[in-house]
Amino acid sequence: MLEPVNVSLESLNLMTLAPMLIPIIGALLILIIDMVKSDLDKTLYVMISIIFLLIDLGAIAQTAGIFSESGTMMGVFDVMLIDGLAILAQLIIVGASLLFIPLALTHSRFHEFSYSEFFALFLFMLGGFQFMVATDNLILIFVGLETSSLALYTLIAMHNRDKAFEAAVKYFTMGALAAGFFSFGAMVFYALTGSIEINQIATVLTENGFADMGFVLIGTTFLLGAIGFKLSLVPFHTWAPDVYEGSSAATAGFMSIVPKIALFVVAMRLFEFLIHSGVVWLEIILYIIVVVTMTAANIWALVQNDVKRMLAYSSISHAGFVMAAILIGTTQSNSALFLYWILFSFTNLGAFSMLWISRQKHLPLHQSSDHSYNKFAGMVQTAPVAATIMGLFMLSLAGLPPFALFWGKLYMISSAVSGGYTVLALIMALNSAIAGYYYLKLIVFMFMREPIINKDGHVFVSNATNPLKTIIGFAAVGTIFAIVAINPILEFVTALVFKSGY
Amino acid sequence: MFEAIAFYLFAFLTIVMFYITVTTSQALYALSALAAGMIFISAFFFILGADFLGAVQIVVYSGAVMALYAFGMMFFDTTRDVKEKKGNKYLITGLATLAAILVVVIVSAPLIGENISAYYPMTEGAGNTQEIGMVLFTKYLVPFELAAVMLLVAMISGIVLAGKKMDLSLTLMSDREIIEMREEKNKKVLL
Amino acid sequence: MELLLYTALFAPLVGSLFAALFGASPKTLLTGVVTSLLLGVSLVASTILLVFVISSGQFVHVEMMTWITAGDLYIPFGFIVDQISVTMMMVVTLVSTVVHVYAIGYMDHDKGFNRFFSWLSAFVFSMMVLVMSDNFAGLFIGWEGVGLCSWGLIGFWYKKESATWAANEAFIMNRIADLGMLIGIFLIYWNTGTLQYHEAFAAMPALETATLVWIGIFLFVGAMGKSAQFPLHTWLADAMEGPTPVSALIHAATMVTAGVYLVVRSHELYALIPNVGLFIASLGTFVAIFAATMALVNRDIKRVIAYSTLSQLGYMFAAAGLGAYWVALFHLMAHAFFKALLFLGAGNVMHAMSDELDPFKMGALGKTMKGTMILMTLASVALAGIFPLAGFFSKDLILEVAFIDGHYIIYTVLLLTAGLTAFYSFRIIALIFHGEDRHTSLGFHPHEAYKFMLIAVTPLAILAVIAGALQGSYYEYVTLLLPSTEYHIHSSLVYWTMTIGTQLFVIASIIFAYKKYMSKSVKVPDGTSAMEKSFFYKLLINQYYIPYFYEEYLVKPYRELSTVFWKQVDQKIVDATVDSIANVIYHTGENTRNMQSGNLSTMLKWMVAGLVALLSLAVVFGLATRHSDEIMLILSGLGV
Amino acid sequence: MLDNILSILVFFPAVAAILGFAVAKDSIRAYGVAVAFIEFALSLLLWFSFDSSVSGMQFMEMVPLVPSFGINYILGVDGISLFIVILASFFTMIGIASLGETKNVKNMIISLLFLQMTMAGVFVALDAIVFYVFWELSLVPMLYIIGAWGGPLRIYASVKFFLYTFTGSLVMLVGMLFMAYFYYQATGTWSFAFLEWYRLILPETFQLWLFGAFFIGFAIKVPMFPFHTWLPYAHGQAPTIGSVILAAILLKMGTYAFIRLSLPMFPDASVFFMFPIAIIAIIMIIYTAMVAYAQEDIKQVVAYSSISHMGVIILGTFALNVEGITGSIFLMIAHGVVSGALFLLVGVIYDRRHTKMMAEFGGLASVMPRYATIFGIMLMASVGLPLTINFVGEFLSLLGFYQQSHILTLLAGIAIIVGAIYMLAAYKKMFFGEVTKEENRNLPDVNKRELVALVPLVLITVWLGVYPKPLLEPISNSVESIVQLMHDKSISEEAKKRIPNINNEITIAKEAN
Amino acid sequence: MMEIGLNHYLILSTILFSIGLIGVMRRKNLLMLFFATEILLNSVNISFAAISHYYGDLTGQMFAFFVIAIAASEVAVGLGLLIVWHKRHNEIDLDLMSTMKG
Repeated sequence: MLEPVNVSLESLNLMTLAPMLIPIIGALLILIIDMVKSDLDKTLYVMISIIFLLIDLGAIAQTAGIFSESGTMMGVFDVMLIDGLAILAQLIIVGASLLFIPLALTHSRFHEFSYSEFFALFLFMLGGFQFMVATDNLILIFVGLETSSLALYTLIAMHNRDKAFEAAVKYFTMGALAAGFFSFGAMVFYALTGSIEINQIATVLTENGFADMGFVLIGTTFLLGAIGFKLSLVPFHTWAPDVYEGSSAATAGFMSIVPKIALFVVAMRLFEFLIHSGVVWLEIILYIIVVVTMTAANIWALVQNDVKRMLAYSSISHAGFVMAAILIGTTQSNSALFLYWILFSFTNLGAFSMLWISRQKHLPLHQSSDHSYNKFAGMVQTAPVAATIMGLFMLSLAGLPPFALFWGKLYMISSAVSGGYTVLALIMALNSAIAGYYYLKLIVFMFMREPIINKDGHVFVSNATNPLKTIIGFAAVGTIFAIVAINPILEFVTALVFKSGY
Repeated sequence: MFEAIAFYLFAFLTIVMFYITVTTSQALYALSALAAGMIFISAFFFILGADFLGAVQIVVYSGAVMALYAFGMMFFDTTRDVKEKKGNKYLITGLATLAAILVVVIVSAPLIGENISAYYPMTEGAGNTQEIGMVLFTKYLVPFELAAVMLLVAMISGIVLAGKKMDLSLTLMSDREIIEMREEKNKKVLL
Repeated sequence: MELLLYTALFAPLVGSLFAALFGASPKTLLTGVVTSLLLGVSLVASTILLVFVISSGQFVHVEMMTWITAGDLYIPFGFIVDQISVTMMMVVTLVSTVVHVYAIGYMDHDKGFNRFFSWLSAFVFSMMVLVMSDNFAGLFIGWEGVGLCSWGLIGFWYKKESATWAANEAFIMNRIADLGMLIGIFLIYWNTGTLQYHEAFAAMPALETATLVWIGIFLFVGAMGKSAQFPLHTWLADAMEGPTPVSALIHAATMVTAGVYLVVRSHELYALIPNVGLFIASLGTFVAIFAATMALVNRDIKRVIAYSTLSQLGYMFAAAGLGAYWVALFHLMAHAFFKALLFLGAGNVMHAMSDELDPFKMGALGKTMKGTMILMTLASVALAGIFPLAGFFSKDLILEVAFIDGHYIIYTVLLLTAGLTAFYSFRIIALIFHGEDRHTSLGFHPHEAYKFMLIAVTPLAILAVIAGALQGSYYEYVTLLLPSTEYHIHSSLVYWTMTIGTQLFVIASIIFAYKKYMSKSVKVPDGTSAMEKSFFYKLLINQYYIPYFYEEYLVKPYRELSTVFWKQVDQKIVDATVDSIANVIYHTGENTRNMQSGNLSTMLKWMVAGLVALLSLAVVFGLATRHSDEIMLILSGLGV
Repeated sequence: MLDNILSILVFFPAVAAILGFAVAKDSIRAYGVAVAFIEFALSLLLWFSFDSSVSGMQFMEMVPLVPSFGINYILGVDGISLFIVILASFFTMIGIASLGETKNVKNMIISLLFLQMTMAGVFVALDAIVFYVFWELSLVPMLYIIGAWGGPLRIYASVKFFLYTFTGSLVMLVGMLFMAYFYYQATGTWSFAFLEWYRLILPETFQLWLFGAFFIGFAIKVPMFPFHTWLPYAHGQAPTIGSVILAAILLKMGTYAFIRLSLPMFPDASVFFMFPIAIIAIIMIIYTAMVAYAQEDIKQVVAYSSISHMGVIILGTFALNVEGITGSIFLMIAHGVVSGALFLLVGVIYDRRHTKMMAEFGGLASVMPRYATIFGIMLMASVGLPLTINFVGEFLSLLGFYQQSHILTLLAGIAIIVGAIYMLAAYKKMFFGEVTKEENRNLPDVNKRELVALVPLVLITVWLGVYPKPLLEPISNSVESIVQLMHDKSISEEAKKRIPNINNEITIAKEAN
Repeated sequence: MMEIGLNHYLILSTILFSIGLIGVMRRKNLLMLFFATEILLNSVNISFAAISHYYGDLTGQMFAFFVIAIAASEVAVGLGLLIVWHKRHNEIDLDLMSTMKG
C-alpha cells in the first residue's frame, strides 16, 4: 500500500511558478470577461494583456533578484528550473511580446483582432514558452512547446485568408512531424539513462562515458530535427518563408523572435553538455548546419521579390548565425547569443512593424504580393521619414555600425574568434556581406528608384496609429542608440549566463 | 513464452494495421485500421503492465480521437476513394526504410542498462493506476496542469477555427464594408 | 649683392606674371615692353654680378628659404653665383633680352601676343633657376620648368595639330630623360646624404667607383634629354613648329645647352669617372656628324639651323667629355650668340616670305633684305669657324683638345663635321640671298623687317664677332672654378699646319656650297632629280628613318596596348571576375529556389531527408570513431 | 573648447545635418555653406592650436563605451591625420559652395554633412571599433549620393561600390577582433585602442595573417590593383561632388589606414610583404596609366589617373622610412587637392555640355581661356611638375622607396612619363586644335561660383608646392616616431635592417647600398 | 529470440515509426496525413512503456501519458484547420495547397 506523501510548501518553492502563471491567469481573465460581455473593443484586451505582461516582467525581475542571491533554484518537485538562461529568455520573450501586442491596434481592422480569444491564446502561448525555458524536464519542455505551438498555429490561421490557412496548415503538419521527432528523441535518451531530465541525462551519460554512442547520436539527431524545425535551420526550414508570408506581418515579426529564443535556450541546455563532453559528431553536424543555414538562406533571400519573404529568409540566416553560439559554447558566445537576440528583436520587430503599417487590404496592379519590392519604389519622395526609418532597420540588419545589430554581430564573431573558430568567423563575416546585398536592394528601391505610379505616401503609413508609431519610434531609437545600452546589457547577460554555468 | 507469442502476434497486427492505414486509398479502411492499430497498441501496454496507460489509450484514441476523425470524415464525405497522385514512391519508401534500417542497426545493439536506477520505482503491491496517480500529482503536477492548459488551448482553437465567425473575413473586407456589416447587424438586433 | 642676385632671378618672373595678367585680353604693346625692360634689368644685374665675380673672384651664395625637409632630407631654395653660373646668366639674360625686343616686332600681328611674352619670361625665369640653383633639386626645378615653358611655346599656336603634337613630343621625351636625372639625384642623396653641390661633390671621392659611374650615367641621361642627344634628339627638329624667337632663345641659345651646363657643373664627378667622360665625348662626336649630315639636304631653314645646333651641342659634349669643361662652356657661350643671331635672321626671312621656309623657293633676297643678309652671313661665318670670329676660337679649341688628348678618331670626325657645317650653313645662305630670284614667280613680295628688330640683334652680331677675343680673359676667371687645363700643342709647326689646314678645308667647303647653290640651274626640287632619288638623300631627308621608327614601333604599340589593357584586361578579366563571383552566388539562388516548391509533402520529405542524412552521418561517425584522431586533425584545420 | 575640439569637429556636422532637415529647400545651400565653413574654421583652429614639435597624439579624448569589452571612444590627432582632416572639411566646404545639382539639393547637402562627419571620424579615431564605425558609415551617404544623383548606371555603380568595400572591411573586422583577442590573451583585458595595440609584439606568423586580413580591407578601399574596378564605375556615374569627395578623401582612408594600422602593428609583415606590394603598386602605376590613356571619357581619365597616383602613395608608404612615408602622406593631401580640382573642372564642362566624351570637345582653349588655364595648371600639378603640390609628394615617395629597391623605383618612376602621356594627350584632345563642334563655339567661361571653388585650389597647389614646410614638419615628426616604433618592435633581422633606426639613418642607408 | 527484451520493443516502435514516416511522406490527403502523424506518436509510446517496464520506472509511462494528451489536442487543432480549409476550397488535397513558393 502506498503511504501518503506530505510535502512542505516551502520545499515547493512556488515562486518559481509565478512568472508562468501570470499570463495564464491573464488569459483566463480575458476569456471570462468575454463570457460576461461579448464584443468589447480590442483595445481593452490589448491593455489587459499589456498589464499582465508588465506584472509578468515584475515577477521575472523578482526571480532574477532571488537568482542573483541564491543562484539556480529548482521548484515544484524539481521540475521548474530557474537559472540565468531561464530569466534572460523570459525577459526577452515578455519584452518582445510587449513590443508586439500593441501592433494589434491597427488603423484598419483585421480579422484576428476581433476575437478576444486571440489575446487569450497569445497569453497562453507565452505561458507555454516560459515553461519551456524554465525547466530541464523534457516532458515539460514538450508540453510547453506544444501548448505554444498549437496556440501559434491558431493565431496564424485567425488572420483568416487563404494564405494564412495555407501557412497554418503547413506549419501545423510539419510541427506534428517535429513533435514525433521530439518524442522519439526523448525516448532514446530515456532508454539510455532512465531519466528525462537533462542534467540527470548528462550525469548518467558522463558516468558511463557515453558507452552507447550510437544511441546518443540517434537521440541527438531526432532532437536536433525537432529543435531545428522550430529554429528553422536548413533543411528543416522549409516552412518558414511560407508561414511568414502567409501570416500577418506583425505575427511574422513575433515568430521571428520569441519562439526561437525559447528553442535556443532548450538547445543550449541540451547540446552544451554533449559538445563539451566531446561528442565530436555533434560539433561537426552543428558546424555544417550553421554554415549551410547562414549561407543558403542568404542566397535564397537574394532572389526574393517580396520584402516579407526576404525578411523570412534573412531571419533564417540570422538564426543560423546565432546557432553558431551554441556550437562554440563558450560563456562569451552564449552571452553573445542573448545580446544578439535582444538587439535583433528590436531591429526585426521594427522592420516588420514598418511592413505592418504599410499593409493594404487590396493590392494595386503593379504589386504582386503584400510587400513586393516595387511597392516601395521611390518611397523617399512620398514618405521620407518612413523611408529613412525603414532604411535604418535595413542597415542595422545588414550589420552596419553603429546600429543595434552590428554590436551583436561584433560580439558574436569575436566569440567565434576567441573560441578558436577563425574560419567560422570569416564565413560569418562574408555572409553578412552577402546579406548586405538584399537589404541594400530595398534601400535602393526606396531611395534611388522613381515611384511606379506617383501616389501619395499615405499607403506606407495607411495602417498606422499612434501606438504603432510609438512602437516603431521605440524600435528606431533602440536601433540607433544601441551603443549606450550595450555595456549594461552585456554585463548583465554575461553575469547571468556565467552564474548559471554556461 | 506466452509473452513472446503475444508480442509477435500484436506486433504483426499493429504493423499490418498501420501499414494499411498509410497505404489504402479508402479513407474508411484507413480510419478503421488506425483504430484497430491503436487498440492493439494498448494491448502492448497491458502486456507491459501499464494498465492505466492502456486504458487511457483505448479511451482517448479509440474513443475521442476516432470519434473526432469519424466526425471529420462524415463532414468531408471522404467515404469515396481519395485519389492521390503518387509522389516518387521509391524516394518515399527508400527514405523511410533507410531511416528504419539506420535506427534498427544502432538500436539492435544491446542497451547497457545496468546502472540505470529507477527514479520513480514501481512500488510492490500497489496498482499501476495508484502509482501513476501518486507520481502524476506530485512530480508531474506542473506538466499535468500545463497539459490542461494545452487542452484548453486546443479546444479554443478548435472552436474558433471551426466557428461560424470565420466565414466572412474582416481581413479581406475594406473598412467601409465592415461598417455597413455592423449596421446591418444592429438593424437585425433592433427588429 | 644678394639683392642683385634676387633682381636678376626674379625680374623675369615679375615680367611673366605681369604679362599673364593680360593673358586672355587682346594684344597690348605694354606687356612686350615691360617684360623686355625687366629682362634688361636682370641683364644689368647679371652684368654687375659678373664684374663682381671677376674682380673679387669669390661667389655670391644665398639661401632664400627651405623647400623640402623630411627625415634627414633637407632641400633649401639656395642660389649661387660663381664663374660657371654667372657665365650662363650672362648668356641667358643677354640673348633673351635681345629676343624679347626682337619678338615685340616679330609677334606684332599675333593674337596671343601677351601670352607669348608671359611664357617667354617664365622660361627665362626657370632657366635662371636652373643655372643659379646651388643644389640638384633646385636644378631639377629649373630643368622641369624650362621643359614646361618649351611645351607651352612650341605649342604656342595650339590650333596647329603639328605644333601641339611637337609640344607633347618634346615634353614627354624630356620626361623620359628627367626620370634618369631623378634616379641620379636619388643615388646622390642616398650615398652622400645631401643634394647641395659642394657637399655632395665633397663626399663623392669617398664612394666606390661603381656608384659614381651610375650617378654619372643617370645624370647624363637627363642631360641627353634636354640637349637632344641621340637617341632623344627627334624632338628638337620638330620643336621648330614654335615661333622663331622661341627657337632662337630656347632651342638654340639656352635650354638645349642645359645638358652641357649640367655636365660642366658636375665636372668634379665626371673627373672621377673618365670612362663615362669618354663615352660622353664619343656620343657628342657622333651626334655632331650625325646631325650635320641631316642638315645637308634639309629643305627647311629652321630645321637646318636646328640640326646645326644639334651638331654644335655634340661639339660641346665632346669637349666636356674630354675634360675640357671650360672649353665646352666657352663654345656654349659663343654658339649661343651666333646661333641666336642666325635664328633671328631666319625669322626675318620667314616674315618676309610670309612663313615660307623652303630656301629653294627664295633666292636673291639679298637685294631686298640687306641687313638680314649681313647678319646671317656673319653668323654663318662665325658658325663655320672662320678666323677671327667667335666660332674659330671656340671650335678649333675643341679640335685641338681632341687632338692633344690623342683621340684622333674624334678629332677627324669633328674636323669633317666642321667642313659639313660650313657647307650647309652657306648652302642656305646662298639659296636664300643669292642666285636667281625664284620667289617672285611664286608670288612672294618680301620686305625687310622693322629697323628696331635689326638694331636689337646687333649686340649678338657684335658678340659673335668679338667673343673670340675674350678667350684669354675668360679662361683667366673661369678656371678659378673649373680644372685649368691649358691646351697647347708643343710644336708650333703642327699647330699652325692644323689651324691653317682647318681654315682652308672650311673655306673650301664654303666655296663649294656657293658654287653649287648660286648657279642658275638651281630650281625648286620636285623629286625628279637624280640626287633626290639616291639612297643617301632619302636616308638623310627622312632623318635616318628614326622618327618613323619611333612612330611605328613605340607610339603605335603603346596606344594599342593601352586599348587592349582597358577593353580586354580591365573589363573582360579583372572586372568580369568580380562580377562573376556575384553572379554565381545570385544564380545559385535562382536555380535552387524551386527547392521551396511550396508543396507541403515536398517540405515533409525535406524534413525526413534531413533526418535521414543526419542519421547516416551518425552511422558514419559511429564507424569512424576508431579513426577519431585523423578526424580531429581535419577538424583542427576547420578551426573546430 | 580645445579639450574636446575633435568631438566637436566630428559631430558638429552631424548635428547641423539633422537641424538641416528643418531648413527650407531654397535656402539650404546657404545653410550648408555656412555649416561647412564653420567646420572648416574649426579644423583651422585645430591646426593653429596644434603643436608641430610634438610627434605623438594631441587633443586626446577618451570616453568608455563598452568597458567590459574594451571598446572606448578615443580620439586624437597627430601630424599624419591632422591635414587630411583639414582637407576633408575644406573639400566639403568648397564642394557645397560649388554645388551644381538642383534636383532635391536638400538631401544632397544633408548627406554631404553626414559624410563630413564620417570622414572626420575615420581620421581622428584611435579605437579600432570607433574607426570601423566611421569607416563603414562613410559608405552610406556616398551610396546615396552616387545612387540618387548619378548617371544611367548609377545603381549598379553605387551597389558595387558599397558591397565591394563592405566585404573587404568585414574581413578587416575579423582581423581586428583577432587582434583584440590576441591582446586579451597577452594582457588579460580587452582593448581596441590603437595605442595599446602598438605596444603589442606579435609573432611573425600572426603578423602575416593579420596583415593579410587588414590588407584586404584597405586594398579594396584604396583601391589597389586588382581590386580597383569599382572605382571607374563609381567615378563615372557619380555626380561631380561625389567624385570630388570620393577621390579627395575617401580613397585616402585606405592609405591612411595602412600607415596608422598595418605598419606600426605588423612591422615584420610589412617588410615581408614590401616587395609584393611594391610590385602591385608598380602595376597600378603603369597599367592604370595606360588604361587611362585609352579612355575616351575625360572623367574616366581622371579616375584611372587617381588609381595610378594611389600606386605611388602605396609605394611611398612601404618605403618604411621617414622620407617615403612622409612623402606618401603629403602626396595623399596633394592628390586630394589636385584630383578633387580636376573632377571639379570636369564637372564645369559637364554642366555646360552634358557630355564627358573628349571627342565632343577640342579647341576649348580659345573658347574658354580661363578654364583652359586652370585646367592646365592642375594638369601640370597632376603630372607632378616641381613647385606644384604633387611633386613634393611623389619626389619624397620615390626617393624613400629608392632606399629599399633601386630597380623597382626606376620602374615606378615611369609614373612621371606615362602620367605626362595620358594627361597631355587628354589636354590636347580637349583644348587644342580648331573648334570643330558647333555647340562648343560659344560656351561661357568659368563663372564666379566655380571660381570660388577653383581659385583656392590653384593657390593651394602652388603655395604648398613652393613652401610645403608647414605640412612636412609635423608630418615628418609623427612619422619619425612611427618608424622608430616599427624599428624597435620588429623581430626579424631583415626588418631591423630594412626599417631605419632614426638615430643613425644615414649609416643604415649607406649599408643598404 | 523467445525471450522478449527491450530491444524487441524498440525495434518494433522504430518500424512503426518509419511506417508513420512513409505515411507522412506519401499522403496527399490532409486527413490521412494526420493519421500518419498519430502513428508516429503512438509508435513512440510503445517503447516508452517498454522502457519504463524494463527499468521499473514510471517516468516512461508519464511521458506516454502526456504524449497521448498532446496527440489528442493536436487532433483538435488539426481538424479545426482542416474544416476551415475545406469550407473554403471543398477539397483537402495538398497539391492544390501551394500558392506560396520560391
